[in-house]
Amino acid sequence: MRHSPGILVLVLVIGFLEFAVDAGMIRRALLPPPSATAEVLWELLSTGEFLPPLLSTLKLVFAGFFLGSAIGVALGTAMGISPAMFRLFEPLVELIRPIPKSALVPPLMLFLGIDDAMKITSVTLVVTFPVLLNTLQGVRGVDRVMLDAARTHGWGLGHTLRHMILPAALPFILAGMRVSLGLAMVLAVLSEMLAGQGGLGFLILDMQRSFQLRQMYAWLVILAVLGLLLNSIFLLAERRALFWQRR
Amino acid sequence: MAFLGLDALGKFYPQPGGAAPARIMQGISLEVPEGEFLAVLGPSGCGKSTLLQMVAGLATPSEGEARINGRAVAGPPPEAVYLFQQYNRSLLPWRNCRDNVAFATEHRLGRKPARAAADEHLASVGLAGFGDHYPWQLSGGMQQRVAIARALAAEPALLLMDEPFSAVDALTRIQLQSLILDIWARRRLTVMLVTHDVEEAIFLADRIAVLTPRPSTIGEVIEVGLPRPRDAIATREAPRFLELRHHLLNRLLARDAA
Amino acid sequence: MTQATRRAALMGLGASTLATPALNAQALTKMRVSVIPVLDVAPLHAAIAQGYFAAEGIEIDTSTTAGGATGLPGLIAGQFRAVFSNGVSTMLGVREGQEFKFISGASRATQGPPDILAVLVRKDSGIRSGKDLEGKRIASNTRNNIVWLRGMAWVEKTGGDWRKVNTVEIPFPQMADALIGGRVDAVISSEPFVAAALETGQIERIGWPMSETQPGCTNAHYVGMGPDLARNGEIFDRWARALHKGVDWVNERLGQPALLELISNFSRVPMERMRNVALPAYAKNVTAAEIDELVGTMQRYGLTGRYPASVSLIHKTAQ
Amino acid sequence: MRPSSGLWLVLALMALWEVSARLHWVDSPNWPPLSTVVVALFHDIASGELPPLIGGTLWRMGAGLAAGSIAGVVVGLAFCLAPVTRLLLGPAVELLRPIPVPAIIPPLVLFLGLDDPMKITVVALTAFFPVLTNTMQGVAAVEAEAVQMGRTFGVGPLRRAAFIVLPATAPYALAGVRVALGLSLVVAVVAEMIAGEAGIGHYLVMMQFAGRAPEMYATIILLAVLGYALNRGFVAMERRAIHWWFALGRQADG
Repeated sequence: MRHSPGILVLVLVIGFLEFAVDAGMIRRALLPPPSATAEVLWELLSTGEFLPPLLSTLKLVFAGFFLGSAIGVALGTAMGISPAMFRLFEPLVELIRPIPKSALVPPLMLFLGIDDAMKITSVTLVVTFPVLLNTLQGVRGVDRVMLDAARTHGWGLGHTLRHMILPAALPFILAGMRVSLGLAMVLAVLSEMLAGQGGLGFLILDMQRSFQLRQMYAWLVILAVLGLLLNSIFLLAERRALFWQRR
Repeated sequence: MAFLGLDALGKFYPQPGGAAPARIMQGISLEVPEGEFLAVLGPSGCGKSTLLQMVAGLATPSEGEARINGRAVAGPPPEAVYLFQQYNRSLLPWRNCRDNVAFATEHRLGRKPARAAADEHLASVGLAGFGDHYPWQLSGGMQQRVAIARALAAEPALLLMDEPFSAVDALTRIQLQSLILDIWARRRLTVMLVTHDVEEAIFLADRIAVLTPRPSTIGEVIEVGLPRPRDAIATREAPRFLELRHHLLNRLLARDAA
Repeated sequence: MTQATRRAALMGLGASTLATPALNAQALTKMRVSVIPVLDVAPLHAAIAQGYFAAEGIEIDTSTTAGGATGLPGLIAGQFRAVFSNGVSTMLGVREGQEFKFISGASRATQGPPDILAVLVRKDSGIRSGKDLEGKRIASNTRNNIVWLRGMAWVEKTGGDWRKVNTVEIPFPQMADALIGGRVDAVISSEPFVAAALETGQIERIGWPMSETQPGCTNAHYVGMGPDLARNGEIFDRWARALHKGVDWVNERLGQPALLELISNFSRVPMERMRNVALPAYAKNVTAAEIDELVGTMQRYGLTGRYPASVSLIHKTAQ
Repeated sequence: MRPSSGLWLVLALMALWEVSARLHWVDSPNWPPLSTVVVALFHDIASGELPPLIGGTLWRMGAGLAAGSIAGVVVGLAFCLAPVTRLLLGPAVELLRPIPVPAIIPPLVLFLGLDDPMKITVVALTAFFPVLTNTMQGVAAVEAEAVQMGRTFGVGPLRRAAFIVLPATAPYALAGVRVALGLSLVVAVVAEMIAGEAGIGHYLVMMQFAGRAPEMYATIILLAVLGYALNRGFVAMERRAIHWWFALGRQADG
């Protein structure tokens, strides 16, 4: 594989950490030996104990991601093709956009409670804006010549949208969605840390609070692999969707 | 001994899965004496640019070698400068015209002398007073003049040109061709030009090497034999010009059909 | 505010340095202490404000952490010399091999109501006891901490099975909203959030999880690191002397405006609310018995494991 | 700019907030009327309490953003120009990338404590990845002709990297920094909420613990305004720094 030297480096680093902890160069209180973490990890994986928290986090990420992407694309397209819609929503978008979404969690808790509704909403919020802005940019960037061509062919708005504007804006939309996927994970983990009773975010924080560092690192590894997987899947899907864009 | 020598140059790319390597060209041999204007003419896709890049040290030949002044080309040789087809990609958009021209020499001369010389070179291509303009503020033809000025700034003995005028309009192309001939005569440069434009090759060159389609090799070398200085209109109407044009087009189109 | 009082204390010390240059040749010992902006840390702020630390040659630098268990990792990492921490978090660390030692008491439950923890429900809910909470949702700020532990003890004391009560985590400030909005059926809250919740008029208090289950039980302490204590015992002697003077200062002013003002100043809780807030019992020492009781309770409610003998965890400054 | 329909929408929503709190449509100590929030905001700015906190937050954000961005550009250039570095370190970077920042804070606290080093590192880590991704995208988009041009004039590899690749990559890297800017502010505040006596995050925690809802919302408004202003300022800076890019009519976000 292309990455084999890098994986070797990774193995070397882990091996060094193992040695360093063993030799007392790093305090066990800060970092348990990687082998001990691996043991816990194996136990979590082999007993299937990892699955419910993973699914709980995944549910938040997916629900928020798809909801937020849908809202972002819809609103972004509307603002891109209709100046009236743009004028209506632009100030609101500009005002809400820079607010740290994590700071919105308390009011969200007030209106939506502490369960999935609140968590999915905060993930949705954070996903919406990058998708919206990129969609807007993509839709506005559609070549005038193409739009004129559509007009001369007598295409209606729906047809033009489906077969011209959205495909042309797709690279931008997908780029926005890729950014949002990472943010969705952040917010899902954060909202799990702030309230409720499950998910990877909660477990990582809970293990840290109770000084069960091997468990904490094991869950962290699970989270990292989940992120890596989601990102790779998305990249793969993006490449297929944009087959015509390959150089 | 010839100033520029090509010795059985060949290029092929290995194919995946143990298939026979894809041959782009093979057995290209040529001798170019100092001060000659040589045109390499060929249909598109025959590897003209690759050939030029091997001479410029930007690509490595798979077999054979190119020699300049008797030394085999390993990296970009100091005697040669390469003029790109896409001037808008080789000019640096964050530098104004003066600094773009200065880029050719500032690493050797230092920033100040390089900039001072740059203004002169801009003037010599008819762009006096445009030093503070950015390339993207100029027309295509003017941008290519900036690229030419930059090439001249390096004071090359050998100018390698890769379809340098294919991206500008027809009238501008004629003007730039005259400019190049003028510079060539004044500076006693050796020039190697690759082009698919038959008239351009005849109008500019002393000799024309015609490439065959893939795997390319040299099909024939023709002495142009038109008197110099050449005139943008009269030369194009000379019987010898038309005769060559007929011959070359016949050859290229017939091969295209085959 | 703390900044200002600290500076004032320093200036006072500066003046005394000028007066007796030979005596105070060495610089102040700087100590960073992790605190939470809650009522329990009043003695520390009192000792800073009254200049007790400065008089012992110590400059205290407080660092506020949002949760009780965040300070302890900072202690391990060498960021703090002393950390205000709830007993459960400390003992969980001890269980995992951390070299935490109690260097001073901080707060205990009072002998009877009112105390600083409360079980709150909606007025119209009809819930009166732990029995009523079975199958319902109760909120704690964190699971597996002292608030949760005492809450579970209360559930059991009032006839409920703690295993049948679902605990969810909600930050203290959001508890009243969650209760009124019907997201949870009960919350285990702490002062001053209890007073704030009661101000809404829609919430009532049905229990005192600490003083009703174990009057005078242990709550929070100051914790240091074993190796640091072994090397720098003398500094901690001075530190504890000053802190304990602060405890005396606070205990002498229980129920007086001066204390409420002090707390309002460092915690930013509005003065009007402070008048309705219940205070803990401020402690100087830590007893093996109270830690044994805590460990026993922890074992009972699922925080099982091997804990070292309580006596070995109590530094001499807390005895 | 002239008032648009959108401004009216914003004003209407603000009015709805005010009325819903005043008339107790939303009845909660955590839903104060907008006017009291604005009063609290101006009070704490005028009293001199907020300005130094804002300064501290901006400093931490700036330091982390600068460190993370520089690292992102350097690593991005190294990965592209010296592929062996990517071969060696690529997998480690890829494994770190998807870990959400909040999850990385607990172990970081163990190693770096709770002070500025930890906070700035968290911000830097956040800023690193968008800048890295964009830088690599930018290097990939550098015209091959421009680099070859440098070679034909005998310009050495380091000089080519500094004078051709780096400027050509700048628009992409800066677009990455712009994304990182917004994230940095959020993360700086989140990190301040964990521990310490400094910054807007600390103020937010204090006000949460004190049950002072107007001050809490004032912080949110403050952050919105700060984020907006920072973004505006950055865009203005960007327009000057890479004016040629905008003159070419390109956009780097795609």
